Amino acid sequence: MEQLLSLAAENLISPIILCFVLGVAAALARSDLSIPEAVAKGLSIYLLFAIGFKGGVSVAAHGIDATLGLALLAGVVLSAVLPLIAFALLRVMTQMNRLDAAAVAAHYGSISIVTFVAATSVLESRGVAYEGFMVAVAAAMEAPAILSALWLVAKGGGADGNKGMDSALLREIMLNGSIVLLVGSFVIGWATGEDGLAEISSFIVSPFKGVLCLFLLDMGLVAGRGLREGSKILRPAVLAFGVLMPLIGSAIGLGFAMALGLSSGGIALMMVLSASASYIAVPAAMRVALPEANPSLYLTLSLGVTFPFNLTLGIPLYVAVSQAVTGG
Amino acid sequence: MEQLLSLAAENLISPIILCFVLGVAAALARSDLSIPEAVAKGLSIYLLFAIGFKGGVSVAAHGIDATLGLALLAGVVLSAVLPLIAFALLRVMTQMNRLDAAAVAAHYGSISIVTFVAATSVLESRGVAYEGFMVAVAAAMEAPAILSALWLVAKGGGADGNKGMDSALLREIMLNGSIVLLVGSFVIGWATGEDGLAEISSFIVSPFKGVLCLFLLDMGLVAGRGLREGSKILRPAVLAFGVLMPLIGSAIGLGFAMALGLSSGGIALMMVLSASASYIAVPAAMRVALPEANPSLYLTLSLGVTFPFNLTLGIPLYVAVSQAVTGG
Amino acid sequence: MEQLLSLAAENLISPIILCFVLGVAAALARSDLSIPEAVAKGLSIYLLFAIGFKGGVSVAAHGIDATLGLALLAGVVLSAVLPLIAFALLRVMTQMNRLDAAAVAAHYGSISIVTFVAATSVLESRGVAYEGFMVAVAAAMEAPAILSALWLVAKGGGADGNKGMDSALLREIMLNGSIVLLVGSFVIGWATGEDGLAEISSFIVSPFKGVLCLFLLDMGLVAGRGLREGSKILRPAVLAFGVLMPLIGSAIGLGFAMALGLSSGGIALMMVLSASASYIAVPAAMRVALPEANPSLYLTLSLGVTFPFNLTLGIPLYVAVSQAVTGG
Amino acid sequence: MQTHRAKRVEITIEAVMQSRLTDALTKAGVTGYTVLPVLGGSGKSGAWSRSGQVSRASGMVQVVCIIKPERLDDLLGGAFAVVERHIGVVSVSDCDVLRAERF
Amino acid sequence: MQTHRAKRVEITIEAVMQSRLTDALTKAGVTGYTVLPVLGGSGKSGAWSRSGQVSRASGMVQVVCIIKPERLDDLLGGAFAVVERHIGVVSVSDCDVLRAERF
Amino acid sequence: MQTHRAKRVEITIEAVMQSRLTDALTKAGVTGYTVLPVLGGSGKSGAWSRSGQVSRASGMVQVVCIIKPERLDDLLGGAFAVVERHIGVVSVSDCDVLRAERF
Ligand SMILES: Nc1ncnc2c1ncn2[C@@H]1O[C@H](COP(=O)(O)O)[C@@H](O)[C@H]1O
Ligand SMILES: Nc1ncnc2c1ncn2[C@@H]1O[C@H](COP(=O)(O)O)[C@@H](O)[C@H]1O
Ligand SMILES: Nc1ncnc2c1ncn2[C@@H]1O[C@H](COP(=O)(O)O)[C@@H](O)[C@H]1O
Ligand code: NA
Ligand code: NA
Ligand code: NA
Repeated sequence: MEQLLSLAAENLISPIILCFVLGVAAALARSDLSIPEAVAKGLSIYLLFAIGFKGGVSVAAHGIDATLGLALLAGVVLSAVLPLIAFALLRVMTQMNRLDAAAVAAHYGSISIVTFVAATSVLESRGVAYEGFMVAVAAAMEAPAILSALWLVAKGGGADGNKGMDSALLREIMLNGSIVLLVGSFVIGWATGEDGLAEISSFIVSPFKGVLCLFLLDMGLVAGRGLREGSKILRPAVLAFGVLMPLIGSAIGLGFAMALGLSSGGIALMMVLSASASYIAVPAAMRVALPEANPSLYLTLSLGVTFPFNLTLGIPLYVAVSQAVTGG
Repeated sequence: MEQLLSLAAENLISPIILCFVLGVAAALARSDLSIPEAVAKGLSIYLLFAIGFKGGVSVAAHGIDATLGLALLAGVVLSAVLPLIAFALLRVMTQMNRLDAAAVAAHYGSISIVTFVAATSVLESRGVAYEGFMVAVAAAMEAPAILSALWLVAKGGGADGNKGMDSALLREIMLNGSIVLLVGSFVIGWATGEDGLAEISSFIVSPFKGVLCLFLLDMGLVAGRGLREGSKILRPAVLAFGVLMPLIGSAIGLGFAMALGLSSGGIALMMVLSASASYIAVPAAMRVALPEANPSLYLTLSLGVTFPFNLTLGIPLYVAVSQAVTGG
Repeated sequence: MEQLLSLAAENLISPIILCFVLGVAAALARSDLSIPEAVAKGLSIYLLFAIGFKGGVSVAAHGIDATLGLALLAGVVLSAVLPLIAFALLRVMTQMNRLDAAAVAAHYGSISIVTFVAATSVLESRGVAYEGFMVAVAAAMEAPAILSALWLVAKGGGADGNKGMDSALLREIMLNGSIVLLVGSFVIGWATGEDGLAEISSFIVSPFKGVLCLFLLDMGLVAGRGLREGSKILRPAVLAFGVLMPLIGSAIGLGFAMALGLSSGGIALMMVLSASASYIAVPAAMRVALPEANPSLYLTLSLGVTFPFNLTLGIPLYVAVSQAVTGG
Repeated sequence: MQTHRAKRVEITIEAVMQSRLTDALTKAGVTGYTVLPVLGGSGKSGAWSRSGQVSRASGMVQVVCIIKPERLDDLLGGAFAVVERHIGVVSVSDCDVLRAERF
Repeated sequence: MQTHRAKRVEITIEAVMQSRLTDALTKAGVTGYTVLPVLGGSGKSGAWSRSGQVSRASGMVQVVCIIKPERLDDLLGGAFAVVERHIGVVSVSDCDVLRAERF
Repeated sequence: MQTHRAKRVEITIEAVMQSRLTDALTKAGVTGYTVLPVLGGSGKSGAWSRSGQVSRASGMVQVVCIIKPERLDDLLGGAFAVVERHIGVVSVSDCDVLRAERF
């Protein structure tokens, strides 16, 4: 426990977290500090490219075994199942209607790649190794949750004419930019291996953490603006869900990861993926498929509550647990 | 004198200055070379973040003493007083009306952070140390000048209905993006110290000068475009003000800095801050508070005359003087 | 031959090429992956600045001799003459009308700076030296081709009222942003030399290849989108031209380069410049001067056919030939 | 100059729906449209701004379409089917165009 | 399709005044507006362009607001109080909208 | 509020022609215009989008110009000379403006 607290404290005064806090504070204080949309997208492209590439190189270095396939499968199952749990929880804990509950649930089955990136950087600074293929697991977990959520809505029936999934949407989800970039750069890293990394490591490795700082500053600004607009929506029960669900998700992720026999770092990352909530791909899919669901509900919960929780308390907790269970 | 000239010459053929010259030349020749607005903003966010962070780390390393508080106070006083001098000078030297003179004066009380950054990079390449908290002084000097200028206008009375300062404007000025980012990253650097710097130094330290080059290219382009449009406004007396005022400002800054007992580098930076004129925060505030004042007047003077003067001749002069007075 | 194949294979699995392939694939699959316009422009500004600067520094280091002047002249002649050959070839091989043929021809006389950059990075990773002034030759080859093409159109006469060249257009072409930035940073690199490079090398040297990767990802996306829209235009004869012309161009470039007595690396780059087709400056000039020419024809050919050909097969071929002829 | 009566239809719609809308317009016989970026806005569903956003979820575009008056009903029918369940605004005004053969 | 008469108000105003304008519109009872970015322009106070600019001082936005005709005077009153001392252009045109209940 | 009749001219034109168009407008006596960015579009010459583009070749802008009705013909004449051989759309609509002395 003491170790956990010191880890949390150490985590809290890292530049990464403080940049997020700065962004939230600036937005809440209504400062006009803002990062242009194009720059924010550029930073996110950089992060996806770098994390995918490094994951691929690591797989090239350590070889591939049966665990990779099983871990991908586990990711797909987690992503598909977690929304069902989230949905049930929302319906029990809050008075949310089916549609909003399904939309929120989709976010919690899917993943937040920045949370994943922040977790890898904590692991690296603590010298904990992890499976390079976890970035592929992250990609595999992006989409299935959306299908689960749409199934929940369809099952609920409804003369309200939700058309839900069509083939155009399915293609959009599967080929969404962040999945393609993550998987693509993973494959490139895998194909070019350590030689490829050596060529571009002073671009994708050395400045990585600094770029992450600026990106978190931006996310803080966006989250803060969302909280300012959407805080009225966050009734206590909804807020509680935003903290409880990542804990439940991470516990389930822990079970899967231990069953797979992942390393201590891999377990921590599987917990992080299960605990994190999407804020890029899923919101866009929800606007198309479930336009009547309230976007400020799921955006505020995911980006304004669960993301900061994971970033500050969740990650050190998941790392501590993963080390405890592996006797690390 | 000889040393000063050689310092100036050396300064002039640095990539930083030549990039600015390239930008001005391209704009005057009506080349379509341009840097997208989002990229220019991205570069400025990077520079503010890096310079703030490094300042904070330096304070964390060297500890904090009474000088910090006094230097901040000196900065506020300088920022508030310099506009009064600038205003008087403008009214005497040029036929500028009260409104325009007050608007111009506000710019000269406030500071140009890029001039500051360029000066720190000259100091660093000459191995001259300076107080890390000078970046906080820079932040403290951004806003007071605006209040002085609005007071000058209000005092001048006028049935022309200048509403001047209101609470929304005051919040905008104090929480303007560049102040928040500078102070925020300063605090983050202070809190995380050398450890924090080690994590992100290959992002904020190594590429710093190169980024500064591109930013100065952009400033050259904007300044050149401004000169093309606004050069008719620059009557000789106005032009003379743009060169004389930084000399006066730096002399007053020198006095304050010596009274505070700053190091040679700190003296140079206080002179630079006093000599430099704002071109980001103050112009925006003037458009809100004094919309009838002529923007091409203050933008052309600040960015087209005083900034290049400081960049090329001013900085080496201030550094030489600061070394002479400290016997360095 | 074997060596050539292995060079090509090695070339093909580099991160640079694979990023281009990823972009093309993503666009063909209609993924929504995209790089914001401002970011793409920012990347291209970085690449032009870095390659120009490094070229200038290399000239400063190795001194300047008569070859520089002759090489520039050779570049201008090549750029002016290649369109005539391309035009004749297009009229013979395809049924393209005069206007379209002239517009396409202009692209093949001019150059693609990214192809040049990719070639220098292949040379560097193989440890082959080249003349730093080749970047100035690249700049010199951008514009003359446009004049040749407009002359071809004017000569063809035509009551269709092509106004062709006017003085505004001439200024736009000569002072186009990429020429100004390339030449400007070349001069800055020359003036500041190794000292200047030392100051900013961790910005323009170390991360260079990684930035090139992202830029090629973007070019792949744009090329893929163009192929999707424009593939119907690519009749077999047109497609064949897109592969044949770079081979012819490179052979002529080889002749000029050997006559000049360039080094093995310099020969390879002269071949690359002659083989490559413009996709930034010339298309814009054609929209102004020959608006009736079909843009998807020349854009698809240049970016969708010739660029990938040079990137994957052309560059290793030209490098192999240049080494063979110099006995390297 | 000779001008011709036409209709200018301006549709402000969520960015995620852009391709669905333009596909529907094309099916409704529209021969051209122009897409403008939107910085931010406000409506029943609250205020929003694109600054710093990475996701396309909160963001809109404005599709402007100039058509012959007789095609208006087809266009509005096609557009309405897409915007019906979504937030957004459709407005129509009269205009005159040069080069009417283009529409 | 059933459409309804409305007014389209287009206000081109300095970026620094955007929030003051939209606050005034909201106070004047406007239920929605859309903000478009502006690249550059020219007028009595000269030509300007956003390219390469960092400061918000020289830059404008276009606020488009569609309202019921009867609300026009309130809107113009509110807008005028903000733009009065500033550069910028206010124009009003007639339009027809789908889904009138939204305005 | 007191408003005055005016014409709103909207010209969608290739980005490479922007300065030629605005020069022509200025020569035709226009005292002001506003340039809006365009994200993409579609027409006879196919669909295009600015995303990821570096070259100015494929990209358009929208120039909006509000003028006194009596100046319309001069403006259209000047604009037409520029757009004639180029792709693009010119539309004119009626509007009312505040502060007519500005136009
Ligand atoms: N009256 C209006 N005038 C102009 N734009 C509007 C109006 N109402 C809504 N919008 C735009 O449409 C978006 C969605 O509106 P709403 O469906 O009311 O939430 C807003 O964010 C605005 O960008
Ligand atoms: N007649 C006009 N038509 C369209 N936009 C205009 C017009 N006049 C001014 N503007 C816009 O308003 C800004 C300020 O105009 P002004 O107040 O005349 O300097 C210009 O830079 C243009 O963006
Ligand atoms: N009917 C239209 N309505 C609105 N914009 C159009 C229309 N037709 C063409 N455009 C715009 O003008 C560009 C060129 O059109 P075109 O000359 O038909 O290829 C298109 O890409 C659109 O941006
Ligand atoms: Na999850
Ligand atoms: Na000052
Ligand atoms: Na060529």
